[in-house]
Amino acid sequence: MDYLIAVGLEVVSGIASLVLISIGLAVVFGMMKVINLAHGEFLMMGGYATITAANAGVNIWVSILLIAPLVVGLIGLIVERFVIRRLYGRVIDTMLATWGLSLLFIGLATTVFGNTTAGISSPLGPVNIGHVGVSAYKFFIVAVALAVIVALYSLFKLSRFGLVARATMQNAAMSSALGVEPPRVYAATFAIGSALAGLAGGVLAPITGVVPSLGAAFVAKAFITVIGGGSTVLVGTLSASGIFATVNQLASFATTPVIGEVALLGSAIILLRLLPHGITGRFFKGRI
Amino acid sequence: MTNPPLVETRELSVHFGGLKAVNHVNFSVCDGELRCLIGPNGAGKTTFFRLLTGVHAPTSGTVKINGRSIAGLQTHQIAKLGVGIKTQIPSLFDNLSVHENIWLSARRNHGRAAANQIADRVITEEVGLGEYANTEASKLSHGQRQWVELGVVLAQRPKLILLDEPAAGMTGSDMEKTAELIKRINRSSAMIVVEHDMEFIKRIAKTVTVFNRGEVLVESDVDTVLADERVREVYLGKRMGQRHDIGA
Amino acid sequence: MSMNRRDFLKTAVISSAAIALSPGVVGNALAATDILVGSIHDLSGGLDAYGKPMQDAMVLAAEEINAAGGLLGRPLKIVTKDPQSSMQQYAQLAQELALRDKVAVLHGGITSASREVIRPIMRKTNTLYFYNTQYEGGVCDRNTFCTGQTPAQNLATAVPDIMGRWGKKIYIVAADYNYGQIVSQWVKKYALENGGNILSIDYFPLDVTEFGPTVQKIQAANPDFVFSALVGGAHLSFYRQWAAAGLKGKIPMASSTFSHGQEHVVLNASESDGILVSGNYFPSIDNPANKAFTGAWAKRFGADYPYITELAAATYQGMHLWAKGVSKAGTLDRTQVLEALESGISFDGPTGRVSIDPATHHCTMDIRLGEVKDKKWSVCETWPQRAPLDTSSVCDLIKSPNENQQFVIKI
Amino acid sequence: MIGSRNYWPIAAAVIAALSAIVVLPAIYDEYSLLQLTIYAILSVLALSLAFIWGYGGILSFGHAVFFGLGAYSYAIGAINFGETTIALLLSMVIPGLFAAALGYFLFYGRISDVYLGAITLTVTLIFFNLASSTSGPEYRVGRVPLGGFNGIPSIPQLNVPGFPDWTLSTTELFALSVATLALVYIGLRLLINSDFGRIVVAIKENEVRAELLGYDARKYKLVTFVIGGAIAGLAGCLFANWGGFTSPAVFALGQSVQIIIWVVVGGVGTLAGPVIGCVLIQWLTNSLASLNTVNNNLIMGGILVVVVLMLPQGLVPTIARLARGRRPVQRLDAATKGLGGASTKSEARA
Repeated sequence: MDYLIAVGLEVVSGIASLVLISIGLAVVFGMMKVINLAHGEFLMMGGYATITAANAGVNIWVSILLIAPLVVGLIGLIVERFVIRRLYGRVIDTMLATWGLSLLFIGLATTVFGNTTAGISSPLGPVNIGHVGVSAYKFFIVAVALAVIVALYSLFKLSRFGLVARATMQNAAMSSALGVEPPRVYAATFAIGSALAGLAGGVLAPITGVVPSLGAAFVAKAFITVIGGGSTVLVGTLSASGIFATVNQLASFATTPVIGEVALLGSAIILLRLLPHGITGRFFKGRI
Repeated sequence: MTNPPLVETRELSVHFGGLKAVNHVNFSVCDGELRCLIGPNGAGKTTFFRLLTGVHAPTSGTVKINGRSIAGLQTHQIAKLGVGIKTQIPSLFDNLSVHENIWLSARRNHGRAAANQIADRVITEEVGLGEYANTEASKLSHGQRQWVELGVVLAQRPKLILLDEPAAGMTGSDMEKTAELIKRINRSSAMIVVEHDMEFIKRIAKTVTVFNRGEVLVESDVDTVLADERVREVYLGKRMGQRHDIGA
Repeated sequence: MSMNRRDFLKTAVISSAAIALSPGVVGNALAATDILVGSIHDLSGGLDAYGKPMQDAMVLAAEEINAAGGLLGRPLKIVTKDPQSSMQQYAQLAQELALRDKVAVLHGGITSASREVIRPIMRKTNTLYFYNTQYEGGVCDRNTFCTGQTPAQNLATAVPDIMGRWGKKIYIVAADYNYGQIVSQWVKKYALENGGNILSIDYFPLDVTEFGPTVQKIQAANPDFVFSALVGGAHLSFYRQWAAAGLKGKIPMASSTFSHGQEHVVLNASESDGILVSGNYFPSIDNPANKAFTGAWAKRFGADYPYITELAAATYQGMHLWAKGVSKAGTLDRTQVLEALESGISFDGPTGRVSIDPATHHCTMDIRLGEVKDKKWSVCETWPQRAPLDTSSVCDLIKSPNENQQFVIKI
Repeated sequence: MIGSRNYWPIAAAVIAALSAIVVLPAIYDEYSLLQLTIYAILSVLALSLAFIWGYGGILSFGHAVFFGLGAYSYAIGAINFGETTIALLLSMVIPGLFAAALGYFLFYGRISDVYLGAITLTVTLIFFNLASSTSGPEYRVGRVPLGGFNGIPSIPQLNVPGFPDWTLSTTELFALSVATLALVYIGLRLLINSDFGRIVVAIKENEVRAELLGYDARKYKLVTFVIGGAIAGLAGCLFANWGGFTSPAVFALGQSVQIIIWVVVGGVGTLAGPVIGCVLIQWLTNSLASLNTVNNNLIMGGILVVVVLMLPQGLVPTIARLARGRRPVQRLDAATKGLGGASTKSEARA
């Protein structure tokens, strides 16, 4: 019984991790139809931001929840200004350019931080469920994922910025006629997506450790989750994460992590064949 | 017995959620006919057109072309039944030349031996774009692009041609030329033309089917239809009241 | 027509330019007196935590030899290549070192995959090859010398010793590749021979970072200790997640790989304290050669150097063994150096005495059990002069000198 | 633009290949020949993607799957059979069959655009994962252990069909690789110039229109995909010959990315471009390996970003445009050439 609860917790925290990993990409793709293949490296940089800050004596929670998203959000702004903005509407070119950025960031991180795995240990100790020990940090991950979803929902559905953003994504000409500056909205949205990636990197840093090549492990999963989720950012990401992470974790328990990984990928292919435009339908810009 | 109609729909309906975009439509067109579909915005004519071309699948009812049901057929299979389709916004191979555009059409339907000859004839004689034969399609004016697409459809030598708003965005002499072209094409193919523009309809139409709220309101020759009170009512009334075109 | 000809010219010019450009752009302007030594280790990409100390060991050894007057009166010059953890680059660079630079010997390769790429190229080009990494054993090739420890050498003594400390129920987690598979089988063999019991063996691809389900599975199995043959940066997460789940103090852990990738440097003390590692080298080994070695290392690369790994020590010894072979042969001629090396050459290095076993071209060496505390290693056991028993069970180069393969040893 | 119907590029390819095969072994040492061989082999791989992406409009993020399948098929066949002719055929047939199955799944499921990208990417990750987890002794095909992460070493060299003992020397492998490159280039050029090729390009231009004309786009895309897959498999076979090994790295995402980079840098929609892109990038990667100062990823990433931003068409089309003096009529000129007819009138008009 204790074991079953522990298994359940692994599944839930697996879903939460996948949501965190994917949500930044989902926001950028869902709102702007930009696929940022440097997303994984944004996570990686979030991880390094957290570790660097924590090692410099900043409180660990501040490093994870504040510094990582801020730093990566800023990097996102710069990337948007100098690369993404020049390529709006050219999906493939954007993918290629961000792929280039991804290599570039890996190279930069290697030059600055070296290739040895950097890490900080998990700031929360274990908790016992019956006789089974689990990391309390897993609860923290679930909490952060929930908080991110609530925050995004409020931001895009309830705030004025959200309204302006959704309107701009759906019809830039119209909203610019209403006095909005679309470039600013794009920049802000991209920065939010980047900050979310940074946050995910910060949150994951204590459990996975950080290497410059860390992003590669995540970007494919995030990409598949976002595409599998379909047009609606929050519902899509949540439902795709739910399916994929459950399949992955249960298969990992039953067999090996490789089979778990393959099961995840296989379920993604089947899902896309059955629902060619993802769980929530074909992508239109600006649906949250 | 006469031949079966070229196009025939029976009790054709398509519903989008609660909206009955096309509702129990019985409709037929025979060889050599030129039929215009009109109706106010949202009347369902474009949706109906898409049912005929297989873009939408009907909720119920059947579409038969040449006596054969098109249920489950892919677009290219419908084309092979002898149907030429021209969509509302000109759909061309933009980076290919006019000749290549039309050649591709002739090649598919008449084999490689005849393709060049047919393409040449269509370009110079039928659509009159001889001097642009080697120009890239993307470099032409809007009207010219419409004619190229007509040429593409013509080169198929189809039994039936479906045209969706062929005169959209045209004025004056361009429209004149298009109307002439359509009449000429009609000598060899039956046609169904969806059109908004009453002026244009008057130039080309013989029989007109009027759609309203997804159903056939009137079907008669053009003068009778234009004189019909109900048609005036839905046209004028709807024009003002309703702004969304559901089908398009 | 002119357009056509231009097209033709364009294609022709581009093709010829491509042909002319590609090779030989970088010429070699080296003094004829230098003896070139090839060094090919991953200095970037996922394995550079392993590769960098090995490369530094090459440099240190060469500088020492040069300071002592060089070899045959000529200075050594290291030609360094970074294959960036790509097998294709390994092949290309090994070809370059052998055919273009015509190095006298090549040291390098970290994974068995890279060794199996390099080895045939070296044999084909008659270039002497030293592989200085702990690996799964079985390579039998007269042109190749393996100076790292192999599983039987290391685990035959370590596994029973660890079982004596902690108990007989073992849970094995290992990297999912050749090395991990074979090491696990050796652990199993020695455990069973000593009355032990293997609860499970779980393999993990080298890029896995999520060990949540595994940690739970191990808890459910409740072993006396966990034996880890995990490898690389990604697997570091295992130790971290293990500690985070509160198992660090509950279930002890032993390993044959921990520390080679500087794991204990990255982990903090509470995550790594008490882990036992069976190996050949720890910087705290108390012998004069090691004191000199660690002193020289600190002087050359700084006192704050993260960690001198076992692979670095093996590389350093590999260089010196080769140098002794050359000195003894009095020439760089491959056959004569081979014969000299097979004559029972040994070197008293930082790990103690290492001697080349002529039959297998592997080394007899000391094996130790180390324990980490506060990121420092103490040696708790030493088993002197262990022979490479696994490889010698399948390979005898004295009888069949033309052997050229990696045997899969029946365990 | 539909390919030109003139045959000068083909003649040039034949002459370049023949002279390379005759002259280069005489003037270069063995190492340089091996280098040239790998450039030629990877260029074949570049051509296969250049064809399906640049002409078929299918951007696969997992093109390396076919390359890897080719390498593994050859390795397994060659070690099992001893004689390599069947293995050589297998290296094209198996990737071709797999391309047919995957292509059927994709195109007949009407999957396109980023969804196609997502699925091909997923497929290559699955192959990578599966191939990496075959290190156990139970994973073997015939008498070949798959070797997991380490892959398959000691793959036999190709032999002349029917003569198992006549294995290819370095020079012969070089000649074979260059000849293959030339033949693949010529074959693809002829194919693009054929009616089939024109239809494939038309479908890339406007799939809906092509379907409305009665072309079954799915079928043409499928055939294109299979041809590309088989050529990539052949490149994989040669690659396994060149290095004598194959490992799961051939399925890695990085390998697929690399192919895309070659094509982007050289120019999508050309055949010569990707070959040049491939040689340039490979040469650069190699040179960087000896430098040890600048990080390779930094340079590669920088190049890709700069090319996408500054030379969105890639090197070859850009250079070609510059060489033609950037006159706007030249696009028309190219259009004219595409039909093999001349129309000076339309030039003057536009």
